[in-house]
This record gives sequence, structure tokens and C-alpha cells, in this order.
Amino acid sequence: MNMTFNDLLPLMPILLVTATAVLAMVVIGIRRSYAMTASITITGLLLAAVMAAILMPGTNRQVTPLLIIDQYSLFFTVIICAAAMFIAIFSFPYLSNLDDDKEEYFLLLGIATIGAVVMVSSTHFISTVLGLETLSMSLYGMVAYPLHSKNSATHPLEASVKYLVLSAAASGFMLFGMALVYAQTGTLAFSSLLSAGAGISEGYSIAALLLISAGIAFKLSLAPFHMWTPDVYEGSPLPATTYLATIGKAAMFVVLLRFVEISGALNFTSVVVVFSLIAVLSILAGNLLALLQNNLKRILAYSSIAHMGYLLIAVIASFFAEGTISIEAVTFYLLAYVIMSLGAFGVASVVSTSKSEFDDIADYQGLFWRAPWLAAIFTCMLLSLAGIPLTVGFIAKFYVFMAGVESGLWVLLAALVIGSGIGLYYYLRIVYCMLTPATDKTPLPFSGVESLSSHSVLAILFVLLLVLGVYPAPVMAIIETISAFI
Amino acid sequence: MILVVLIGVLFVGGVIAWISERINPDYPRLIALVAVLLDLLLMVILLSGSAGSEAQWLASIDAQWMPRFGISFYLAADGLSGLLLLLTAFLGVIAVGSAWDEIKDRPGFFYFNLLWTLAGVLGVFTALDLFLFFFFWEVMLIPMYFIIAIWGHENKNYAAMKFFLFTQVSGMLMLISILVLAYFHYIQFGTFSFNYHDLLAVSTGGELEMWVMLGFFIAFTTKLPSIPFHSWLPDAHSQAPTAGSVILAGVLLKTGAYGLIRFAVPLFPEASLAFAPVAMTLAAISILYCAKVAFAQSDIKRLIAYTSVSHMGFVTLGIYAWNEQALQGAVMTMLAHGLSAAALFMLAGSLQHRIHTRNMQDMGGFWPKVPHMATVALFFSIAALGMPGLGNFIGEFLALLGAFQSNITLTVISAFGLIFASVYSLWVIQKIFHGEFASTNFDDSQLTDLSRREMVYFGAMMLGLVWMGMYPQTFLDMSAAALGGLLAGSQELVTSVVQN
Amino acid sequence: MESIPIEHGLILAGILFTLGLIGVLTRRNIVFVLMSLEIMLNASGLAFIVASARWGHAEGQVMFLMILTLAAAEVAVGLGLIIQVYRRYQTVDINVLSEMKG
Amino acid sequence: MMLLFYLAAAIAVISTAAVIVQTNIVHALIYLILSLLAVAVIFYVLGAPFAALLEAIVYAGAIMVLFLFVIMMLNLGQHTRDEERSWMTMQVWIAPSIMAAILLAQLVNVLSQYDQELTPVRVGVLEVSALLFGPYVLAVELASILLLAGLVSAYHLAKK
Amino acid sequence: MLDLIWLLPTFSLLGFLSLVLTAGTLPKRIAAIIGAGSVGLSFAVAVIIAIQFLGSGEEYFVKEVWTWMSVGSLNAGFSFYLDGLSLTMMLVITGIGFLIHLYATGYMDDDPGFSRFFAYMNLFVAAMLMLVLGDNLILLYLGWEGVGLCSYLLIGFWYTNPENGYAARKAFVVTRVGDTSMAIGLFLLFAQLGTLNIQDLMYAAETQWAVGSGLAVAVSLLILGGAVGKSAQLPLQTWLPDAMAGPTPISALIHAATMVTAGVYLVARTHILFELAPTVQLLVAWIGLITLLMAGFTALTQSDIKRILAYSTMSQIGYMFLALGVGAWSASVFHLMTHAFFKALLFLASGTVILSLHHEQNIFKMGGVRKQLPVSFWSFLIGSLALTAFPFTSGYFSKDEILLAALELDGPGLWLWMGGVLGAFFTGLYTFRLFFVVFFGDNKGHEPTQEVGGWNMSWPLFVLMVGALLAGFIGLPLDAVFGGHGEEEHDVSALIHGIMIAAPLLGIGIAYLFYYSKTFSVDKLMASPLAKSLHKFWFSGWGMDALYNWLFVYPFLWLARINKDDLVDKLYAFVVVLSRAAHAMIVKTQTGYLRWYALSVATGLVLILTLGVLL
Repeated sequence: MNMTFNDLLPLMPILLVTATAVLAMVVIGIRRSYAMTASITITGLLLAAVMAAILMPGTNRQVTPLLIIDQYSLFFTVIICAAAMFIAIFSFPYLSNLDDDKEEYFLLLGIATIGAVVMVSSTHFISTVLGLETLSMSLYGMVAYPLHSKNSATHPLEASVKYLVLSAAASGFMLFGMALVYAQTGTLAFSSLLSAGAGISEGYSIAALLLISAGIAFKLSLAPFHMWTPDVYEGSPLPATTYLATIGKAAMFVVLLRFVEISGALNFTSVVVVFSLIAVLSILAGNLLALLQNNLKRILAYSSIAHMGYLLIAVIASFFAEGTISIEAVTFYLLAYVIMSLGAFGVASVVSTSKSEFDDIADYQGLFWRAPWLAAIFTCMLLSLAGIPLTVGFIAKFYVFMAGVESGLWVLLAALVIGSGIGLYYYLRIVYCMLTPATDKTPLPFSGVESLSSHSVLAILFVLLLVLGVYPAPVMAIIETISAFI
Repeated sequence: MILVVLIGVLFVGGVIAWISERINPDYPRLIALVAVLLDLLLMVILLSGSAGSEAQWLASIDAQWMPRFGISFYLAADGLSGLLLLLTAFLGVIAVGSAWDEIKDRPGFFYFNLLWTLAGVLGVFTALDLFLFFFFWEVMLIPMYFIIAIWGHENKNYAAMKFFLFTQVSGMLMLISILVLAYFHYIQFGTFSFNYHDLLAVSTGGELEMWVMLGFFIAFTTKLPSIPFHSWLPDAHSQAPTAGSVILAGVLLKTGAYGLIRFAVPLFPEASLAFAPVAMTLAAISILYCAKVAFAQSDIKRLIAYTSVSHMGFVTLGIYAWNEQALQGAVMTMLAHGLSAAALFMLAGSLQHRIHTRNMQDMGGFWPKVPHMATVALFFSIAALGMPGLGNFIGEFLALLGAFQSNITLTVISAFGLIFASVYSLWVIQKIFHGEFASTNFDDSQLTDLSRREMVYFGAMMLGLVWMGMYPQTFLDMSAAALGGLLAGSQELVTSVVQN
Repeated sequence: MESIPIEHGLILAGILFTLGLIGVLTRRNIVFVLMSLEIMLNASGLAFIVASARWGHAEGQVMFLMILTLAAAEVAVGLGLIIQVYRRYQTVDINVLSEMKG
Repeated sequence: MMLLFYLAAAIAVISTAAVIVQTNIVHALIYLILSLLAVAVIFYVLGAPFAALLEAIVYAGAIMVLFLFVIMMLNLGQHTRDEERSWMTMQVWIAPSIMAAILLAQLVNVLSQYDQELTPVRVGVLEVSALLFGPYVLAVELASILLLAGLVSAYHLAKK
Repeated sequence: MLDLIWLLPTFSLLGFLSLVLTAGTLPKRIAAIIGAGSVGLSFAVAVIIAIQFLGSGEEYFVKEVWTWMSVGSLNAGFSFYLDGLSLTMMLVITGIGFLIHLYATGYMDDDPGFSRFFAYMNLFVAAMLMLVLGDNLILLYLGWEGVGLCSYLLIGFWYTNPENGYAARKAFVVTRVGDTSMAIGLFLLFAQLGTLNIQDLMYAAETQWAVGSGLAVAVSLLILGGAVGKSAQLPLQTWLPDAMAGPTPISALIHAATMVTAGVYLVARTHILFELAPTVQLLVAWIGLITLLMAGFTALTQSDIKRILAYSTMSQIGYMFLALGVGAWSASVFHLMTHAFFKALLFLASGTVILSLHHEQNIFKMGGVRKQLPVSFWSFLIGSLALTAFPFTSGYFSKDEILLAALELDGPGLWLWMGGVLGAFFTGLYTFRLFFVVFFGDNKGHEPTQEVGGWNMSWPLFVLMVGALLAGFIGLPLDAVFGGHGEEEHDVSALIHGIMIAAPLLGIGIAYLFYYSKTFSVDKLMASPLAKSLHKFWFSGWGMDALYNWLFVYPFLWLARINKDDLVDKLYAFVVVLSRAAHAMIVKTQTGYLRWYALSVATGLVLILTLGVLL
């Protein structure tokens, strides 16, 4: 399974992203230019996304034991690269007034994207760990990025330390679990745990699985491993939060999906029970925590906890249901989640800069009348997160419901209903806040540079949100095809 | 195709109305009026064109939407839908009228929401794909939420939130039920389908059927509303601007009843039969309990809201009696209540517009000041208490008459609602218009009689009610075929169950 | 060579892992926390080596190498953060980092 | 050999335990290095000389020196030691100890179910590098990217 | 011409519409012409129709104007049914109605709500005609509710006084209790017999139900419920005295001559059902008897002129019920007709008195107005004589027949007769108490200068006087309706006749002694505490109002008050509180301390491991 020349083509997206990062580094080395670095990164990510999209239809290749470049991974490569590009575009105006070296941020963003793409292409522990750690390592830097700035709007240092310590501990769990799995199966590739080796009990496999699951659950901020999420989201600069919330989650979830499917983890009843418990806890805890929260980033953090819980339902369903509906559900939901989170954080990014962030709900008071365009997008994104029709979030939730119904997971569905009900409350709180007339104390809608490109990104996301919400059939067809690869 | 046009006109009209505000703040209302009038016209053409035909479906369109799940864009209207479409368009015109002077603030967005709500309702009344139905079911909520949350009164946030939460959460239960049905179709026929006709053929059976039915039932009775899911309504109604209340009471509540007739019962005939006593009990409790609570209110809009719950109880009662008279009664009650409740909310709204209070304790003796308004109010109060000769009577009488054949005890209990209705209806008239005029608690300088334009709207509604009351056959004939079809579909099964 | 029960190797890793975890949970000094994290990672590495020995593979050793890399990178970033914490708060007490909550 | 394994294991456990209870940070670091060296011995016993070497050089050597640098840089002297003492109260230990005890019990429970004897086979640097620069060449590349990420992050964070 | 029967209600309805749509903008004179004229036209048409119908010799005539509602097996048309009974009612309604309208044009002359008044009145006539002409029970119900509505509107006509409003609502709600019972009866009939057409129903009931069958009993009880509500019989009689809050012509038309007798009409109309349920029929008799006695006692104690007349109306309707109960259908309707004349006369006469005395209604503040108000005096005298069944007045004939019919009944007949006779005695007593107090003796309050009103007020009185005297000689064409039960020669002894004639005369005599000659003193009689409390008891209408207040009104108000905020809503409020509490609790876990978070992660791990391994 050594590399051959033919492997290079499927690797093109990864190579392109890598080249982008390297080029950015070189350019920084030669002459620091903020605009230059940013445009290199954006262009590179765009090329990678396009490349992945071009490759997608016919590609299905195992590139060394580490990477599997199939339609599924390419689909997510497209999503990740595009999302990373969007975040880069949001970041540019956001960071433009930072009183520090700004170029490395884009370098980190590029490297993080490499990690994420590796993760979605991985069915092997080594690539998983490397991808994950590359992503995390860059994120530590991105989260803490403005820490030298005297008047940073956030708490980057605190966020980064919390993230690093806890994340490293979680990595430890995951690695230990992987070691146990390796001890059982004798291979580092994902493989079935069902045929336990001689002298190995079921409990051993379960413990190994759960150790890995705990690590993954931490990264996905599933309860009870969720507590870092709001603090890190709040403390990070908005574009980094966005990255963490979208790409970080999506890539990790693909790993979880692949791992669970290949290892047959759900054949163990106790794993199903534990997963269900985690799902229910996440849904309830996430939504309840967000209920009366006033900090927008924390709300979105808590809501992401709940959303990961919803997604986990679909994962659990994949064991019970025949066909690929639950895989499709996960896939579509992730796509939807990335779109709506990007949109929601994007709006916040657009009105914020590194020196002053719009992170209190009250900051958005009257936005509907002062910046109707932004408010409309924000509202739609929030409604989408709440799963209201006409938006992609509804179709996504529909998928999850479908998966749940097919598998007869009534308790989980009940949690989903209750959770969504609570969720509505806090999403609507934000919407309502935008509707009420502004007071004198409300800051102006734009604290920084108004960037045309950021607005166009928002427009793209908005269109995607609506188109996928109203006519998702083509995407559904694609997802149905690619889900067969899991 | 005409159905798509009907809905499309409103969607597009809404967007244009919104945009046109930039040109001139008076344009939105004109555009909205044109859009709803156009819809009304189209509907009249549609309905009159098919008056003689025996075909069950007056118009339909079926296009693939999400083939992965067998979801199609399937709209169709039969007589039942037709009636409700007509009601919707008619009240749409009325709602635009009632907002004409009231909404000065951001009119573009207001009419956008109004038209979109109406479009959603039209969709609900015509969708025959259950996914599409659910889609529209939810679509109509959001603009309504905005209407309440932006143009509502003092406690609008609470009311709008409550409205949204109730309908959404119950809607999710319905979604689960719909999915279970689709899944059962998959199990039994090998494909997913959300098509109404396909799902009618699905037999869920057993205990599960009851649970699935309950999903629908809860969603629909929340919207209807019926005890114990009614408590969003008084808040929503009292806080909404007049046009919002008109649409809410006149049209939105009817979607729940429509859902029960079209979906909840036909899809689950056995479970519905078993559940009928419970549903009818809830209806009876709604009728009496809410009539009593209505009487205790001092906020006039809250009072009317509770009476709505009470009246919609007759609808539930009629639907679960499931025979021709009862169903026709339910449908007639829906139509008549649509007009009478809408008119009462408009009256309350115009009062509030004039004296800036809804508290009846502050009112009294308005008759000489506003004789026209008083007469109109008297008319609609009397309609609400079920005076023969007006539409509400036909509906409630037929509903009770039909219900009596299926459950005597509950019908008798419900009939007491007629007494309670007279208590609160007359109390309102007494409190507001009778007695000595006293204006100590409000500024009476604005207390003027109804304008000519308002009189036209009220006149139209009065005519409608009299028409329904004196010659209901127009409406009964329209829905007869549709209801007959629904009845026939479940009759066989029900009789076999009864015999066993 | 004599044979070693594999579970003993794994249990040793487990013990070290747990000790590392205790360190993370108890110490307030960030440097200690970081050291404890290293212990945990090292324990995982040990487990891989043990498993690798069980199968007579080199794969586990490759994984160990990767863990080593990862530990090095993590320490670098972590220590960088510690320096910043110390610079800002003049202490290495981890509890000073609790401005965000709720 | 077996004796060596258990001896090294005992040293590793004891010195690791010493790390987490130490109040003097430099002592703790020394214990940690001891522990890592003991683990290196175990690696060797298990037939992984290359890993043992790396453990000793990179882990016990390079990484720990990094720690030492930082400790010196921050000048964590006597006063931090007193501070450490004051932080080491009983109650701080209760919950973690209980948790750790349960966790350990769980781990020992499941791990002891792995009922296999192993006869260490020497898997030397040759095999490892054959693997590294064969099928796992991408891992090496990725590891370099990982280090790059760490480098850039650390560079950005640690600068003045 | 018979086909034009639909014109009857139409005229009034048009009158109503034109008055309402012009909304009081018409000059008074035109409003009066429309208001009274439309009823006059109706009367004219009614007379022509009556002549034609009687001339044709047909038993009945049906005219369907349009299909009202046709749902499944239910088929109700807007169709009119004419036979002897409805013919009688139709003539009474339009005839007396016209007279009262005419009178009202004078009586209401200075009222600002003049045109509103006539609008309501016209609507009432239209509804009442629907009631009596309706071919099916739904149409009848339409009229039934319609008259109730008009009654409500007219009682509360002077709306500025909240008490009038209260009386109006009380009237409506109390009668609605009866209406509801009747509606349920309709449902039961339809459920059992599959039609609501009256004639078909009667036929079907007769052929399908055995005498005394449970269904017949239930149905007739339910219908009786409606009848007692509308006709102010026990136990739903309490609204009628309060209904006197309306203008006096209303009291004459609605609460004396026509609407309150609708119950009698209903029972007569559905008499076959009652014949199928003898127990219920007997109950009707007893209800009539008890009501007539109770009302008689109460009338004796009242001081308000209109209330006295109201109680007397109750009492007279009691007689009609008695007649219905003993199967004397024709006698009942006959009494209904005569009663319409003399009671309308009495009310209208009292109206002139009241108006002349500037709206004074307390008889003890009147007195001696005989000279100043001659027309009223004579009207009152004739009316009173007819009311007390003075020989050869109209009341004499009708009451006579009722009592004789009661006597003929086996079993309780004698008791019913004795009760009836006792009632007749009381009638004489309270009627002439009123008469003597008002028209004789000294004036104790207002001194009227002259009788108010022009020809439009006095002419109706003259016509009614003639009617009250002579209506007893009219023979009603009811035989076909009641299957020959109508005119029968009663073969009873002279003693019986003597007693029946003597009883009211005795009453008159006693009234004379107490209130005219003052031979006996009422004050002396009233001295004892027992008498006082009895008086109080009777004065309050046997405490029925208080009883109902305690039984129904207060509990309802109490329930309404304590549950104003809707208990169910509290349930949801609790959910909100719960979620907030849960939020408050769980948000405490977000302490911001890294070590705590780490502990939570570790705990989570331990938790899932334990769960996973143990399960």
C-alpha cells in the first residue's frame, strides 16, 4: 500500500490546501502582507473546494492505509474547504484592526483545514489522530490569536488554555482507547470489534469503544463533556469560534460516523444505551443552558451542544434502520448545520471586529430596522437552527425525525421534541430582540469595516439556506449516492 | 395550476408589498388588497366553474418534489377546501381592511407577513401530500409570529412566543406521526410516500395507531384549540393587532379543524372511533369551561378569544361524531365562526384603536356615542350566541344534531354551552354599550362611530352570516361531496368495528 | 526471553494514565497540569507499545512516534500559553482563568 | 527480563505518583524524567528499542528540557512552593481520587480480561522505518504539518 | 292567495330592515307608518288568508318557500304550515300586534329610540309569525329564539339603566335554559324519528311509539322544558316579572298576548307527543296549577302595577297549561286567544295610567284616577272583568271550559278543578285589589291632569274592549287540529257552575271589602309576624329568585372569579417555571473553573464506562 503516482490526483484537494499553507508561509517569510496572505488562503481554499467537487463524481480510492478518498470524504472536503474559505473571508475585515501580526492567522486557518480534510478522509487511527491534532493545534493558536492585543474584545488566553488542557486530556482518552482497540484487533485501521480475539471479553471492547467515544464526544461537545464549549466559544475571536463550531464539529462527526459504522460499536447494547444517554443529556443540557443566556456566542455554543445531540440520534438510528437514511440524515444535517452556523456566526462576525464584538443579545436590538438585510439573514439562520420550514434546518430535522421514526427511537424523539421546544424559546428571544426598536445604548450596527465580500458570503449562505430548504431534491440525491460509501 | 397561482399570488404579492414600501408607504396596503382581491376573484371563478360538476377534486396539481422520500408537490382542492379557501380569501380582504388605518408602522413588512400567512393557510387547505401539508402548516406560523411580535400590544413578546411554542411543539408530534405513516407505507408497499391517498391505504393497526393518531390530534387540537391546549390563544389574540386577530380567529384556527376532518379521522378511522368519546369529552369541557372563563374576563379581546375556544368545541364535537349532519355542522361552524369571531375582534380592535384600552371595566354606555358600532356589535354577539337565522346557528345546531346521534350524554352537556354563550355575549353588550356613559378612565375624544369603510367590511360579514343562516344550502352543497367521500371512506371500517 | 502477561503492560499503562488524570484534576499550577497531560499521553503511548508487542507489529511504534510528535507540539503551545498567563497574571494558578462563566 | 519489566513498572508508577504530589516543581520534573526513563526501559523489554530510544531522547530529553526552560524563565522558586503547599488541601483530592479510583478499578477490571501472554519480539528501527517511509509516508508528512501548526501557534502565542 | 302566506313575516321583516338600515334617520311619522303599517299589512293579508282558508274547507295548507337546509336525511325548508291552530295564532299576533303597534306610536312618541323600538317590534312580529307558521321544528325554533331575542332587546330597551339590562339578560338566559332543553328534544326526535317536520313527526310518533313509552316521555319532557321557559311556568318563571322593565306596549304584546303563550302553542302543536306520555301530560297540568296558584298569591302582594299584571299573566298561562294537561287543547288555545285580548287591554290601559302619572308604577302612589282617566278606567274595568271570568265576558267562557275539562279528568281531576277554582278566586281578589286601589280612593301621589294620548292610543283600547267582552263568542276552527277534542258539551250540575261563577265574584267581593269600602283593614291583617314573613315570601315570588341565585348564579360567579386566569394556563406557567429552575440549576455547573470542567469530563468518562461495562 505504498503511495503511487496515481494517488496524487485524489490527493489533490489536500495537496492544494497544503500548498496554500506553505505558500502563505513563504509569502509571510518574504514580506508581510495581510491582504496578500488572506487572498492566497482564500484562493487556495477555493481551488481546493473546486478540485474536490470536480473529483467527487468518480473517485473512490484508498490512498495508502491512511486516507480513503471516496465520494463521501470529497463531499465533506468540499464543505470544509468552502466553509474555511468563507470563514477566511469573514476573518479578513474582523482582524483588520488587530494591533498585532495578523498574517499567521490565515496560515493557521489553512493548516487547520488540512487537518479537517484529513479527518474526513480517514479510516485509520493514525490519520485520525494526526488530522485531529493538526486541527486542534491550529485552533489553539486561532482561539488565542488576539491575546497580545491590548483591547481585545474577548478572553482569548483563557479560552485557549481551557481548550488546550481539556482537549489534550480528551485526546488522551481517545488515544488510550485506540491503543486498547489496537491491542484487540492488531490493526490501526478502523475495523470491526465484533470478533473479539481469544481471551478478550465484551467488556474490554466496550471500554475501549467508550474511551474513544468519550474523546470524540468531548470534541463534539456532547454532554457531559460539553462544559468547555461556551467558555471557549465566548473567549475566541468570532471567526475562530465559527471555525471551531462548524468545521471542527463536522470533521469530527464524520470520523465518529465512520468509526461507529466500521467498528460495529452499536452492536453492543450498552454502547447504544450510553450513546442514547449522551444524546438525551446533550439535548436537554444544551437547550436548558441556553434558555436564559444573554451572550450570543454562548447561546450558539449551547445550541451546538443540543444539535450534536440531535445528530447523535441519527447515528444511533443507523444501527436499527435498514437502508442508509440515517447516514443521509447525518450527512444532510451536518451540511445544514455548517450552513446555518456559518450564517449565524457570520452575521455576528460582519458586525464585529477584534476590538468590539457584538456578542450580547442586546447589541442586536433593533437590527431589523437598522440593517434589515443582516437581520433577515440572521433571523433565517436562527429559524433554521430551530428547524422551521423554508430553511435547510427543517429538512435536516426532518431527516433526523425520519431516521428516528424508522428505528423506533421514541424516547430519543421525545427528547428531540422537548429540546426543540425549549430551543425555539431562545432562538426566538434573539429574533424578538432584533425586532424591538433600538435604544440609545445600543451600539451602532457596524463597529468596523463593512466588507462587500463578507456580505456576498452571507448572501450565498442565505440562498443556500433557502434553496436547500425549499428544493433539496438534488442535494438529497447526491447525499443518497455518497452515503452508500459509509 | 390555479392552486399554485392562488398561493403564488400571495407569496409574490407579499414580497412586492415589502419592497414597495421604499417607494411609498401607502403602496403596500394597496398591493396587499389587490393580491387578496385577485385571489378571491380566482377562487370564485374556480368554485363557480365547478359548481355543477360531480368531480370530487375541483383542481389539483401533482409534481415531484423530493423523490427520495416519495414527497410530491401535490395540491388539490375539493368542496371542503374550496369553502375554506373562500373563507380565507374573504377574511384576507377583511384583514387588509382592518389594518388599513391601524398599521402605520413599517407597513411593507406587515403586509408581507399578512400575505404570507394567508398563503401558508391556503397551502394547508389544499396540500394533499402530508409533508407539504406540514410544510405549509409551519410556514404560516412565522409570519404570524412576526405580526404579533412586531405590531402587537403591551405583552406581545410573551404572546407571540407562546403562540409559536405551542403550535411548534405540537407540530413536531404531528411530524413524527406523519413519518410513522410514511414509514409504514414503506414497510407495506416498499416505497416511501407522503401522498394522502397512498397513506389512506396504510393500516397501522393496534396500539401504535392510537399513538400516531394522537400526534395528529394534539397538533390539530392545539391549533383549534381545545382544552387542554388552548392557553396560547387568549394571549395571542389579545396581543395581536386587529388584522392578526382576524386572521388568527377567522382562519388559522380552522386549519386545526380542517386537519381533523381531512387527516386525523380518515387516516385512523379505528383509533378515532375508539378515541371519539375522549375527543368529544374534551370538546364538551372546552365548550363549557371556556365559556365560563370567557365570562370572567375583563379584557374584551381575551373574552372573545375564550369564546372562540368554546365555539370551536362544537367543531370538535361535530367532527368526532362523524356523520353527515355533524360534519356539515362542524364545517358551517368553522365558516360562521370565522366571520363572527373576526368581526368581533375587529370591533374590539376598533374600540381599542379609539380609546386605547381593552378593559371592559372602563367602558360603558357607548351606545348613543357610537350607535352603528353598537348595532354591529349586537349583531355579531347575537350571531355568536347562536341565533337562528345566522350562520353560527346552522353550524352549531347541525353539529349538535349530528353529535346527538353518536353520543347523547356529551351532546346534552355541550348543549349547555348555548346557555353560557348567551350569558357572556349579552354581558359584553351590556358592559360596553349599555349603561350610563362614563369616560373617566380613558380619553374619549377619539371615540367616533364606524367609518363608512368599516361599515362596508362589517356589512359584508353580516351579509355573509345572514346568507349562511338563511340559505346555508349554498355552502352545504359545496362541501357535501367532499364530506360524503370522507364518510364513505371510513364508513365501512367503522361499521365493521361497531358490529364486532 | 520470558513472556510477560500482556494485561500487566496494559494495566501499567492504565495506572499511569489514571495518575496523570489525577494530576490534571488536582493541580492548580498550570505547569503541573501540563506535566500531567504529558503523563497521560505517555501512558497512551505505552499502551500502544504494549499492544504492538502483542502483535509483533511496528504499527504501534509508528503510532507512538506520532504521539511523541503530538506531545511535543502540545507542550510547545502549552508552554507558550503558560508564559502568557504568567505575564498577564503574575501567577501560574489556573483558577485565575475563570472570567467567563454561566 | 520479566523482573526488569516489573521493576521498571514499579519505578514508573512510584515516580509518576511522586510527580503529581510534588510541591517542588523542579523535583517533580526530575521524577517525571525518571518515570519516562523507566517507561523507556519497559519499551526496550517489550522489544521496541527504537521507541525506547526516542522516549529517552525526545521525551525525557527534549520535551522535559522545554519544561525546564519555562520553569526557569518564570522563575518559579520558593514562593511558588509555599503556594503549592497551600493549594494541596485534602478536599482538592477527594473528588479526583474517588473518580480516579473508580476509573482505575474499571480499567483494571477490563484490562485484566485481556488474557494473553506475550513473548516480545524485537521490532527494531528497520521495521519501523520501513513502515514509516512505506505505507505511512503520509503520516510523516502530516506529522510535519502538525509540528508546523504547533510551531506557528507557539511562535505566535509565546512572542512578546 | 294562500300562496302568499310568506308575505306575512316578510312585511314585518321589511319594516325591520328599513328601520334598521336607516338607523334612526327617518322622521318619526314615517317610522311610525312603517312600523305599524307593516304589521297592519300583515294583518290584512292574514285576514284574507284566513277567509280563503276557512272557505276552502281544507284541513291544512303547506307552502315551502325555499329549502333551508338539507343535510343527509335532515331536510328542513323555509316552509309554512297553516291550519286552524296556526291560523288562530296568526290572527291574534297580527291583529293584536297591529293594535299594540298603533298604540305604541303614541306611547313611545317622545322616546329618542322611537325607530329602534319599532324595528325591534317588527322583528318580533316576524319571528313570532315564523314560530307559529313554521312547518318544521327548526323553523319553529328560529321563531322561538327570534322572539326571545326581541324580548331581550325590548326589555332592555332603555339601556342606560343597568337594571333593565339585567332584567333583559335574565329573561333571555332563563328562557334559553328552556330553549336548550327543547333543542335537545329536537335532537332526540330527529335521532329517533329521522325528521323534524312537525306533521311527519306526529304521524311517526303516533305510529311508532307506544303510549307511555320512555322515548315519548323523554321527548315530551324536553319539549315541555322549552314551553315552561318561554311561558314563564314553574320552574322557569322568574324572568317574567322582571321583564316588565321594558316599555309597556312590549309587556302587552310580548309578555302578555303573544310570546309568553308560545309555550302553550308549542305543547298544543305537539299534543300528540303529550298524549303518548300521559304522565308528562299530567305533569303539565300540575305545573299549570301550581304556577297559577303561586302567581296568584304573589300578585296579591305586589305593589307595582305591571308586576301584578305580569303575575296575573303567569297565572293565566297556568290555566292554559292546566287545560293542556287535562287534554282540553281547544280550551287552552281558546283561553290563549281571549287572554290575548283582555291582557293586552289591561296592559295598554295600565300604560296610559303610567304615562299619565309620569311613569309612576306603584299602585299605592296612585288612587282615585277614575275621573281623570276615563278611557283607562273603562278599559281596566272590562279587562279586569274578563280576567276574573265575570260571566259572559270572554274570560268566562274560556276559563269555564278549562275548569270543566279538568273536572272531567279521572283521578286528580277534582283536585285540579278545586285548585283552578281557588285560583279563580284569587284572580278576582288581586285584580280588583289593583282596580280599586288605582281608580278609587284618594290620590296618594301624582295627580294626573288629563289622559295622555290621541286616537292612536285610545282606538286600540276600544277595539280591545270589544274583543275582551265578545271574544268568548268566537268559535275557533280547531277541531281538525285536535281531532274533535274541541267543542264538547259539558254535562255538569248547576252546583258546579255555581261554584265556578261564585269563586271569582267572591274574590271581587273581598277585594271590595278590603280596598274599596275599607271594611277590613289590610294593615291589621298584616300585623302579625307570620303574615309579614308570608307577605315577604310571596312578594319575592316564593323566594325563587333567591333560590336560583344561590343554586346557580352565585356559584357560577364564584367559579368565574376564582378561575379568571384560567387554571389550565397555570399548568403551562408551571412548565415555564420548571424550565427556568432547571436552567438556573444547570447553569451553575458552568463555573468557569478549568479544574471543575476537567472533573466533569473525568466524571463523564467514569460514568459512561461504568454504565457501559456494567450493562
